[in-house]
Amino acid sequence: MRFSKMARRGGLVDHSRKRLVLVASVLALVASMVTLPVAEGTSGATSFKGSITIASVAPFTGADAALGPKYETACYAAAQAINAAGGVLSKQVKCKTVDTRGDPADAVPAVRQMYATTSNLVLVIGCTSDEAATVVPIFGAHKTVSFCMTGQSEFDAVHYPYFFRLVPPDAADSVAMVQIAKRHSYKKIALAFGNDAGSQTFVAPAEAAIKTAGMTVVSNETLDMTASTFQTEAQAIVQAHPDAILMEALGAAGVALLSEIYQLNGNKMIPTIGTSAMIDPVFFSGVTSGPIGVQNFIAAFDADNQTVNASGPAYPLYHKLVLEQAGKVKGVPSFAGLLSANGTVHLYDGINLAALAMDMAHSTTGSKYKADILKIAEGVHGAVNVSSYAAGLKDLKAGKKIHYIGVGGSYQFDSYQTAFGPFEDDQFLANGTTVAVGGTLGYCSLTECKSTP
Amino acid sequence: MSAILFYVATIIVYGAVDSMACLALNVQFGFAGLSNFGFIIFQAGGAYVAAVLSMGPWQKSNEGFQSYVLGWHLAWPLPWIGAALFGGLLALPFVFLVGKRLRGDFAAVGLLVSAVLLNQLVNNFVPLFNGAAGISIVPAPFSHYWNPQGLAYQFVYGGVAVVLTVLVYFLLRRVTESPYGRSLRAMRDNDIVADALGKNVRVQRTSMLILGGMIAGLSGAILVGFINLWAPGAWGYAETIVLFAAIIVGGAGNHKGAVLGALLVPLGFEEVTRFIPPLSNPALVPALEWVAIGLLIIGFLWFRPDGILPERRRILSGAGKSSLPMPVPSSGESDSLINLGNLDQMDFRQLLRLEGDASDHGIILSTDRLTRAFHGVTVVSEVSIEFQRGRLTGLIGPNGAGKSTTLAMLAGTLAPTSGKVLYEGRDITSMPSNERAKSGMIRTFQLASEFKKLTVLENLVSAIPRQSGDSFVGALRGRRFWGRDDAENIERASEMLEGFGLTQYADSYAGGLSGGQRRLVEIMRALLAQPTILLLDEPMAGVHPNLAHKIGDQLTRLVASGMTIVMVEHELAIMDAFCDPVIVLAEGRVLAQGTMSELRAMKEVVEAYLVG
Amino acid sequence: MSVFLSSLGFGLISAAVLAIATVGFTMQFAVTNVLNLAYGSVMINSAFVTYYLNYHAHLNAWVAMIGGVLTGAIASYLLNRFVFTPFQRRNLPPITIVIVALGVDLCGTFGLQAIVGGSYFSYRQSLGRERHFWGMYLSTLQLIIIGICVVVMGLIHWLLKYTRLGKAMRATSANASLARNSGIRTQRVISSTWLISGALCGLAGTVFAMNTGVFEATSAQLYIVLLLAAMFLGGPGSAYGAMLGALTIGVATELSAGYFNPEYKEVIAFVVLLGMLTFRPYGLFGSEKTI
Amino acid sequence: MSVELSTSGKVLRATSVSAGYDGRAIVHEIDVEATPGKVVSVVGPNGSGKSTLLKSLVGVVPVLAGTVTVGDTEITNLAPERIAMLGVGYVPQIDDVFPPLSVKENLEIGGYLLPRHDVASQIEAVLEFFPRLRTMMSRKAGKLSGGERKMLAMGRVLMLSPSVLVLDEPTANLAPLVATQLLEEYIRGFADHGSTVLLVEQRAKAALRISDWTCVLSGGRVVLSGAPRDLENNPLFVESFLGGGAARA
Repeated sequence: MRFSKMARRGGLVDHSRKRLVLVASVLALVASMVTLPVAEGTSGATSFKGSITIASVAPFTGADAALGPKYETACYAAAQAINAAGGVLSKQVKCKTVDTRGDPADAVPAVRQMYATTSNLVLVIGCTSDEAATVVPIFGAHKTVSFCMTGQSEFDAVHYPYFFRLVPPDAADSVAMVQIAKRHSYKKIALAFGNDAGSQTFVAPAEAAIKTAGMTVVSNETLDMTASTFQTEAQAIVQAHPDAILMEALGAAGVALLSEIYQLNGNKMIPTIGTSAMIDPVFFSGVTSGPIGVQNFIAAFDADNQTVNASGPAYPLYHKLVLEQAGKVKGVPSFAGLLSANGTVHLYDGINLAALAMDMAHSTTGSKYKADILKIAEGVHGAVNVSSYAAGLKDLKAGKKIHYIGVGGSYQFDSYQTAFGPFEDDQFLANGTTVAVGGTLGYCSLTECKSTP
Repeated sequence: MSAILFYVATIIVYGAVDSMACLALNVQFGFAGLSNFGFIIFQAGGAYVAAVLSMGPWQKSNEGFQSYVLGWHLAWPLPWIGAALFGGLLALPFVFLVGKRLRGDFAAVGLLVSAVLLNQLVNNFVPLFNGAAGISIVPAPFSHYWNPQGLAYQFVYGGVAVVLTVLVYFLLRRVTESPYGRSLRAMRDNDIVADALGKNVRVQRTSMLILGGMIAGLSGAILVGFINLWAPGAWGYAETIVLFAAIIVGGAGNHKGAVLGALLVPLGFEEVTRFIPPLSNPALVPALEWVAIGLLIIGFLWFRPDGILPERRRILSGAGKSSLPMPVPSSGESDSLINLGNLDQMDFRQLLRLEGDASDHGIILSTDRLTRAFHGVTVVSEVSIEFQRGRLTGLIGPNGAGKSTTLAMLAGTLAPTSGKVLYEGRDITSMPSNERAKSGMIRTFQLASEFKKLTVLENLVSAIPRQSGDSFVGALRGRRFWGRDDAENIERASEMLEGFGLTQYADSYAGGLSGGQRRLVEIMRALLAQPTILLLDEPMAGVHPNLAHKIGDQLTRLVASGMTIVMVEHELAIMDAFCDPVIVLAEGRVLAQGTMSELRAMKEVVEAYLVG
Repeated sequence: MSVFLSSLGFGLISAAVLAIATVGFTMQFAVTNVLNLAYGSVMINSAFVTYYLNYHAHLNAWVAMIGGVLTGAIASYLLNRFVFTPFQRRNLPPITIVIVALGVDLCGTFGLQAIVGGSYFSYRQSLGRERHFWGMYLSTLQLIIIGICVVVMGLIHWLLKYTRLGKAMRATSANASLARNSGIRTQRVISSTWLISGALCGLAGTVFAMNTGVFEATSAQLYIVLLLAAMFLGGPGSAYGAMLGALTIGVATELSAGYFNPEYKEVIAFVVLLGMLTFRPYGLFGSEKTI
Repeated sequence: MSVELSTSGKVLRATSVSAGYDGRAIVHEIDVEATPGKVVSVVGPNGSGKSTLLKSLVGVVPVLAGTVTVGDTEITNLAPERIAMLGVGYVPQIDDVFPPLSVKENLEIGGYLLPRHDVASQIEAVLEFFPRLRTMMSRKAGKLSGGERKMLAMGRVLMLSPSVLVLDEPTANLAPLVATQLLEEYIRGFADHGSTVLLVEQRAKAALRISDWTCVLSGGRVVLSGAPRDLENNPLFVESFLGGGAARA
């Protein structure tokens, strides 16, 4: 029996034909999948002369899957406003997502493929700490302007001409957290940061700032993001009796840690100060649907954030646009929760800046409009303040110079093209949105916070 | 257009890296039978070393924002060579898992766990590897002279990667298509028997672990030089499963299959799914991709376990690659009709390179109070026997007399509890079985022991000792070095096959033969190992009496040619004609010794057999 | 001392979850000789069913748990019936079955992720008041889990020692052929074993998720390593060995976390596993395969 | 001796049975009949196929041709557990007990098919037959001596009061005295109480002493059969074991 089977396999003609069919069918499958129509964006009512694409290159899956949708929302919101105003140079703005899975090695072919399949790519947003190191050089080589959401310190030190950053380096973020702790007169501080690429960079600057501020670190826990429970870490923190915990742990780990601390502390939250990345609807819904509950959580949780100019002129439109994206973007439990998320706020501003710069430069080519981003963001002499794409476009068409004041205020770039404004102390409300408390924290540098930049 | 070319260049580099990895894993898994579930560690380790060797000293470069060791700023290709060397070095600690006779799945679990363990250590141990953030701004090779983001550079890089992959392909082919590769496959099919034929299984496994590790390290170096970043997140243990899936799909034991698998699974799958627009939830497509890989593994193992391109049957006989229909094996019944061809005309002394004086009947092998106990039960008790050169000594006794145990201790496949084995007066008690085999003591096994996925001819050739191509170095020196020798060996094996009348099965897989034929293959194989002493464990078991007698006649001729044979046998009817002397064991002790007819007259022997 | 006691407390709860899981895993190995590396995926699917019944079908948590347990039992039964048994009939080497199990694990884990998404889920119910026992901190829920563990271990002991089925399971594990000659329908016994061990798997997944409070589709992917460590420590196939192994591994990991560094707490489990594989692959207690 | 053990035996009949693995016959066209109250033994040299023959009768090795019946029921190629249910008790040569289980548990497994409430009384009956086991009820079977272990193995089979006992070399690896006792006292005893006993025995002479009928197997075929007294004096008998003369198969 066994032998006759083998004998059949030995029949050369029959065999190779079978193999050929197998190879061919696999290849056909591959080919059919490649030619699947790629769905993109939405079509507006206005008639456009072609379209341009903005890509969100970010993790949509994996541990940091919550990040991608924040940026995608910003893109859809900005594109909606831009298209309503007639588009950029009469071209319709479309949004595209590129999932890097949070893996720097996976990100390279993903980005290469994005270039190969996107003929009119004008701007990239996203590029978090997970993948920035591998993709930013590629954006540079393609002369694609990118607004990246990475606080990685390597970008404080290496110059990439097409790289823009509207978020602070992690170090400044840390200093702002310490500033919040100082305001509350906390003395004993516990640190709890994930062991992932994005979170560990907070630790050293936070320790330095805590020392400068005359506080002490009573516990410093690094959280293995693949672990399922953090009881020992939680216990170490509780036993150190800190006045406050400084933390960043995205995904399930942060929720698990806070729940366990809560429980080990006799069902009481220890005041916790998160980074700006913790202002995230996924985190909020995760932690509040656990044992801590909404009220206990919001009473004891602060996060530093860059000032969102909620009373400013850009905010109402932004507010309306973000909420209107509900249903279009998947993976966001609450769009209201995104209103103050810096990934959404600043990328919305970044897209507006870039779009206005394209109008100003009459070009969608990165090398041509790149310089105008700085002019519009920082404002030149005699420029009029605008706070929406429509207004800016109108003024540009009228031949005026413009200065964009966005949801995040006015942006001043440093020599590495990083711009960040003053910080504030945000607290969650029961509905998952945040509100700033106690006025501005000032402009935080890598060492301290001051009232002026 | 250039964007597409950039994409193509990327695909080429990734394809080369994946192919290289699959080729290396396939040599371990498909050829040597090593289930290296920790394969990814080697790739990651090589990549790290390549990264840090090419980077400048710590502190000065990169403003010290990342920590690492060995910033030696070496020029290409030194970091890549370092990566390969490190990949090989990393294999050494794992030898303990694959060297022992640990259950295959247990060893695999050990390697899998090692991969998880190392990943966790690396993720958390910042000083050495910069933790989960990994190392970025790794210099691309030649970045000082050439813009690494230029299209030309990218294609040259891809070209270098492909060239190296091709080199690896030919290197591995050179290894596997040599006599050494035959030994590897023999070990894969049955390591205990390979060991008994004189193959040093531990060394072979270690070599393949190291070779695979080096190639894995190199492939990691190519990747890290291309993406200029090393992060532990890219080397999760699941990546190893993807590589296994690739090999199972492509075809284990086939280099082309490994490359095809690499192009279809890790590369093809990921690239194709990228084109699928995100559906309802963003995790859906990547999740389904994993599900598909799982289904591929299960589906192929069920429906097409040999993969798309199955392992090639190696035709060694002169028949060439003509589509000679494979002969249908005879059933057990027709074993009686097997004709031992023209064996009687064969000159064993010449064919088997027998040396020494055939009339010398001195003591060649002896035991001194040999004892073996299993779990406290003594099976062989203080057995002291002597075997004469140039004699066929029979070892008989009722069930449970300890015959096979004694034979196994003579061959070294089983260690005695106490006592000594002396070979030409030398104490060889602690000599491992493969070395005993090399010094001329060859045993056969009671149970079927053919290398199933080697052809009959390969089974025979694999046993021939001192083949110039049957070492790693010999294999590397190429066919020019070992070809003539191998052709001679094949010739000899074919002659033997002809003698036994089995030429028509030369290119059949040994696993498909009938019981009697397999017995013959085993005896032929043992003979080709050029034994000074041949230890036969029930060679006639399950063999038709007619055939048994034909075999017995040849054994007598062998002995007459100067070979020493020890034969455990229960079929006493045939002992008269062939064995002299016969030693009777009973209940673990020597009962009597003499010719069969003498023994039959002994009351105690009859009693032992017909105990009452 | 306080570190010791608090770590011991955490160790006990880890051990409780681990024991339930390992006993099920080892029973599968005992009767079918399969290292079912897909175990973690069945655990997490069961946990999700419990969660779903509790949160979306609004069933009482304990009723929902029964749903999780049933899921584990049925999924494991089907897995054995339609995957492992057919493959085993082909007389494949054990490594092939392990590779198949890894394939199944991918399907199970990521199949769940495809359905529920990549996000995580938290249990809303309060873990209850924190209680303090001689320096150990355990919540009401954790006490309940430890209680469940003790009861389950007692039931397993009762099953194996005092019931017909349990003895048949042990007999089948020790010598399946002789068991058949004694009139035992071993296929039924094997099926029952997969149902029971699957139920344990489902229970383990549920209490694992409840204890963590937060879980996602991939949460249990690496848990299998702890399971393997506990199993090999006690001797593969031995239920009592699994209990002891789970207790040792659970307490040892948490103690090493308390005294050394929590990031590396599982390292001790890995090292134990590698050590066992190298020196005593059949466990600390001899070589006889036994439930 | 307890009543429960001495059941009325049934006839076990193998007609022209060929059996073996992978479709290859190891034993050829064997005819054996064992009848109640008699001991029928199968003897022969090592490797003659004795064990394979027994295994094929109890469903462990496939029967390739021929039929096997117990009483009026054909049991050819039935599953081993079905054959056990039909009253055939089989004691293999090795692996004859469940080592990790206690003696008591081994006996309970032996009585797996009994109604629950009969198990205890049946164990009592078996213990009356093998009183030595009584003192070691909680000991693990793996820790017993060879003779004790064999008694347990047979006790386990007796739990079901089998109408046919199939014993594969019960005396292998036993001390001679124990072996003799086992054969003459117990195995002969089973038959004397009405059971059908089919015995494969290495100790040919001892087997002849207790048998009513004996077959000699060599090379997978029956080469001699008859009443023990006739066989003992037949020169072919010794030859079939030790070869020589005309006894070639």
